[in-house]
Amino acid sequence: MVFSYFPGCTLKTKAKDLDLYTRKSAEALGITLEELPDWQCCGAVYPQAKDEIATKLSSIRSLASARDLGYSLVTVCSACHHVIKRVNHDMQTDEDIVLRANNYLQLDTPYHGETKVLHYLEVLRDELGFDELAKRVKNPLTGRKIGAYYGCLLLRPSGEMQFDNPEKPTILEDFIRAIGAEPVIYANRNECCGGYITLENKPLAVKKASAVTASARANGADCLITACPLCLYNLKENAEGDMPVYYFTELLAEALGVK
Amino acid sequence: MQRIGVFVCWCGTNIAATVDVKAVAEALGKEPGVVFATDYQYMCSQAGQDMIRDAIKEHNLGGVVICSCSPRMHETTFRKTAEKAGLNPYMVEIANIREQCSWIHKDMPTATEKAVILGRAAIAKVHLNAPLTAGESPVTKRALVIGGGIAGIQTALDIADAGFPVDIVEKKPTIGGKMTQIDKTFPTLDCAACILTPKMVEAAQNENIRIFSYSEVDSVKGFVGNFHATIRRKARYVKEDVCTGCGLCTEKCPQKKVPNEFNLGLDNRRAIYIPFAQAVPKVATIDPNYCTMLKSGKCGVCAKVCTAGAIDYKQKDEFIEEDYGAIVVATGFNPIKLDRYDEYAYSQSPDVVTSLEFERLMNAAGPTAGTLLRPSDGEHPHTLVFVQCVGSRETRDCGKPYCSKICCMYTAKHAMLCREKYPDTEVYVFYIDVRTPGKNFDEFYRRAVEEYGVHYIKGMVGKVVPENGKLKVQASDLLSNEQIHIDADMVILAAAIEPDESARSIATMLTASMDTNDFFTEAHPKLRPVESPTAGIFLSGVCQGPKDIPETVAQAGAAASKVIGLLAKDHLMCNPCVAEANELMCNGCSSCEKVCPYGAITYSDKEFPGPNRTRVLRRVASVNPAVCQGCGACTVACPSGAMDLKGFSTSQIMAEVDAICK
Amino acid sequence: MQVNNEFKPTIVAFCCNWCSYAGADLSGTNRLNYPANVKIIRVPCSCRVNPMFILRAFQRGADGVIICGCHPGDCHYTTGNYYARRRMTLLFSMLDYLGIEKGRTRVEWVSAAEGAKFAATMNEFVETVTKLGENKRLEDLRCKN
Amino acid sequence: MQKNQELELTATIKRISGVNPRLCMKCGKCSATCPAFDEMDYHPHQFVDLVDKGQIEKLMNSKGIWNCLSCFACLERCPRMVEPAKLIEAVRLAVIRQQGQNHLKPEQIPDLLDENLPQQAITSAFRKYAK
Repeated sequence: MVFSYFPGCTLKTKAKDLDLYTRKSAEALGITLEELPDWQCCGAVYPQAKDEIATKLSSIRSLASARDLGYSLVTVCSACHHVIKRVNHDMQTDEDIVLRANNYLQLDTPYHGETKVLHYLEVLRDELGFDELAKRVKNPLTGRKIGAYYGCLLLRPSGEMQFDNPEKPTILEDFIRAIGAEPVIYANRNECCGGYITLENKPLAVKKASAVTASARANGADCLITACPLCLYNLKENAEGDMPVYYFTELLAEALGVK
Repeated sequence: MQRIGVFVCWCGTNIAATVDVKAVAEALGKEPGVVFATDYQYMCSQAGQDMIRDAIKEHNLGGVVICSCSPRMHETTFRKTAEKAGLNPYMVEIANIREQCSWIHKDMPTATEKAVILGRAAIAKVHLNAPLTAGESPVTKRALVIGGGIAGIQTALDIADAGFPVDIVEKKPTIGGKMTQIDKTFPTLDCAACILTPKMVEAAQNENIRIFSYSEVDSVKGFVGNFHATIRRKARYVKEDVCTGCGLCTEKCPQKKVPNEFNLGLDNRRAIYIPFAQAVPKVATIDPNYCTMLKSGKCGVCAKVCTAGAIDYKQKDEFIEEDYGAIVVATGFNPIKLDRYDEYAYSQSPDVVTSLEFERLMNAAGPTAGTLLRPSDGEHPHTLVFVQCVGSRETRDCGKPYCSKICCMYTAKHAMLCREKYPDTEVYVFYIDVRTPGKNFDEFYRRAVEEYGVHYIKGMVGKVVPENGKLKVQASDLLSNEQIHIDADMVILAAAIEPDESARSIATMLTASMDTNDFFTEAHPKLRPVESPTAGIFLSGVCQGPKDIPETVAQAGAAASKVIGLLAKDHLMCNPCVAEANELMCNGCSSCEKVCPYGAITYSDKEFPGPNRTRVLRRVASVNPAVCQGCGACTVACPSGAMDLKGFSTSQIMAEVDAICK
Repeated sequence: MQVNNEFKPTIVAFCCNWCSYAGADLSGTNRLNYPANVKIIRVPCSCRVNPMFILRAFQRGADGVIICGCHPGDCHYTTGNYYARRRMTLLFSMLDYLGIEKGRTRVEWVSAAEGAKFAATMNEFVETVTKLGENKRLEDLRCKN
Repeated sequence: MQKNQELELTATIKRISGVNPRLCMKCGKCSATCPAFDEMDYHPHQFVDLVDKGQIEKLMNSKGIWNCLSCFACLERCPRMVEPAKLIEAVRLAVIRQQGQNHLKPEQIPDLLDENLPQQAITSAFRKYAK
């Protein structure tokens, strides 16, 4: 199994763990992740306005370069995945954006959304299979009660993300089961952690992150897992109380015995 | 060449004022084949009709053209006139020189010229007319009702009362449908079981009604008056005629952990069960998915305790073949699945329930014996939040674009009953609009607000978070423009209703049409609301669109009266203007079959003379004249020109085109 | 090019029995004028109109052909007008290719209640065809008497 | 603001957001689900309503546009697929695309930083608050 890999900026700095354990676990599972040459920042947020082209170009460059290499493009950061997946969707469906973006980029072959964009979780679920993953686990995390924190960006808008049922997702819970732990289902797992608002309105970020951890705690979670560095930051730094939060890849590496 | 007579009507001055009727008669008299042409003041009058009749006899006419008003007005009149004179009624053609000529033109030469051309076209057509005889088909005097809910029961009772035998086919072990699960009915608050169960018994005891419970319609063939159905009686592993319904087996069965669908999974039943005390037929049924005996061959407790000896583990599905003259669809509805609405925490908390589940929790025969208790801990709830329009009026894929129609009223009912029985409760209803068109409906809703103190809040619930034994409800109050937070004990979701999942396959089987929401389409939305466009298929209840119990019963009665009208006839007259396949030209391609909206075309292998005195077997189309409605779609779809429509044949229309363009 | 004011085009109108023919009757009942060169042929449904009829009309010297049926969704036979619409879309683009301008062919939905629409449609259609002038394409001169 | 300016602005908002506010059936689920509701003076359902009425200036002066978290809950849960989040973003763009109207300036950043803040947050904020 060979994929192109888009780590994203944060994974090279503040979220090195997310990147490191992704690579380690992939290696242990026989998944080859080839880092895309010359990738650029995805832009961190998807530009929703129909006349925003320039802010989508860096994602399109990465998508086109994955297409040229002939592999599906794997991301692991929720924000990168959200932006790249939605830009790709635009390149499949919005003729105006396709035309203007291609005119601007002047690629050798114009890009029309050919690349398949996968989140690392989707690779584990759909390409490897959670049953197979469970077989490869060396140190099952038996007895740990883990709350899955999805956040917003992986799930919504569900029509474009096509990731999981946006109100009743199961992929992270299935993942938690595969690594031998017990998933804790709580209602705020798909509610906002505060996101970038931590810079604009700290009290709001505190309120949102606290609501998530409170809901998880009330349902008996010992810790949370997430795929997003900003979620991790908000839940760790902004939420009241002291709920441990990990990248899902860290626990994966632990279960596979490669941490 | 036909001997044709032309009759030009003045219609008083209606035609004669702008059309020179004498000139028209004279001009048309010169057309080839015309042996007689005349004009008269009122052709439709007795004198005018006598004139036509006499002319037919006197001139031995083979075809008649009447230049007069629209055929929609008097075609039938003149056909009858011709028939009385011994001419086939379909040898009459009308040239519409009033509505489509004299009334729209002011200039006499222009109008006269056009009248002549219209007359010529009619003459050209009548030359190619062939005598047609309307066929007759016998009517089997028995009706089939698919679905045994209140709609099906009412329809069956009404048909049976008129003296015709009726079969009800119900897929569940008992008839009664959704209404059996309902506690009270709006706006009168009478008990649903008290008004429904007597009807169920009445149906069971009626000599004209046969009930096939735990059965499904496997196939339907035929056409109006002559349907042939195969009914599959699923094996219930209990002899229906032997079981006394004592219920001992359902108490002794060791398999206790089967979700009880009658209580929507809120409690458990045994593997052998009678859905509820008033079930009709009151016969036990073994659930093969849970019965240890059927699964592993070890157990047999029910057979041991059954003193009547009704248990039969070897029972197989049985098939019954029967003929019917009419079929009534009464397949009903289900609440939608709430998988995509988990923002309301339906799958996360047992205290979030659908309205139908809430009915069971309020029902004296329900899992809590009528005491409202929180499913999670059996405690008395104090704060209840009702959410309306869950999935209704929604354009997302997971929802339904229509209004489910019954939710506003049953929610008002639930809220009112809660406040009445438990005055210590706070009851909130979140609504987008409160829709209460119906007799005494709005008064009912207002009573909930004014007398019972139910809090109606215009807005929607956005999120329900189960936390520390409470349901934290986050919602909008649009009138005060606030986001409000309620710590509730129970949340009740008014889930949209959708047609039963069996509806689509039944529609396909019956060639009845459906809309995009899988509701059956009526023959005319205003004027034929209980008939399907397919002749002989009638609609009763929610299968046609959301409706409440009174409306369902009214429609059920209307459908029954249509069925009775049909079954009262010994024979059905068919429209003779139907399609016909020329078997020598047909290449068996199925193009016509695919476009036929009525399923009137079938294929069969027939022997034809081949070269050198051989016989060859070819697949050819044939049209069932009793089913064909004569639209002509097949005639155009046919690539070899084998399909033609009587009365509007290709050559006839071509002749009209030629006459007009000349 | 000189426009011949005297030119009166020959127009064949196919009307379905249930909606458009009744609509045409209604425009008569309401005395709504439309040109006399429109001649109506009654068919049970717009889906009965075979493309051959239209070719035949042009061959025999018609200058325009219009097909009227029930509104989409209102067909007496449920789906007939959809078939008509699809068939005519194909036929008309082929006719256009053969030089019979799009203005000479038309499909229109006229209900039994739309007498005024029927008259207005016919007026407009006759005007369009009159502007296009006599149709020469496809006309079979051997058919001329 | 002039009437025709107002009309033009409304048309721009509808065009760049791709949202048709007429689809709204005024159920208020967007505002019910909004996690930043208390921080907004105009709430998501009012964004839809005011864009429909062409009163964009009110929205441009509202603090709600800076507090939208872009969590897409309103957009996901709207029963009529109206997508209020896209309207809010379009109004915000209408503000920051004016000269000198950036809501976030680079010189503010050092004070906002802490050791663990991922730069993803800064990039996001710049994309949302500045041109």
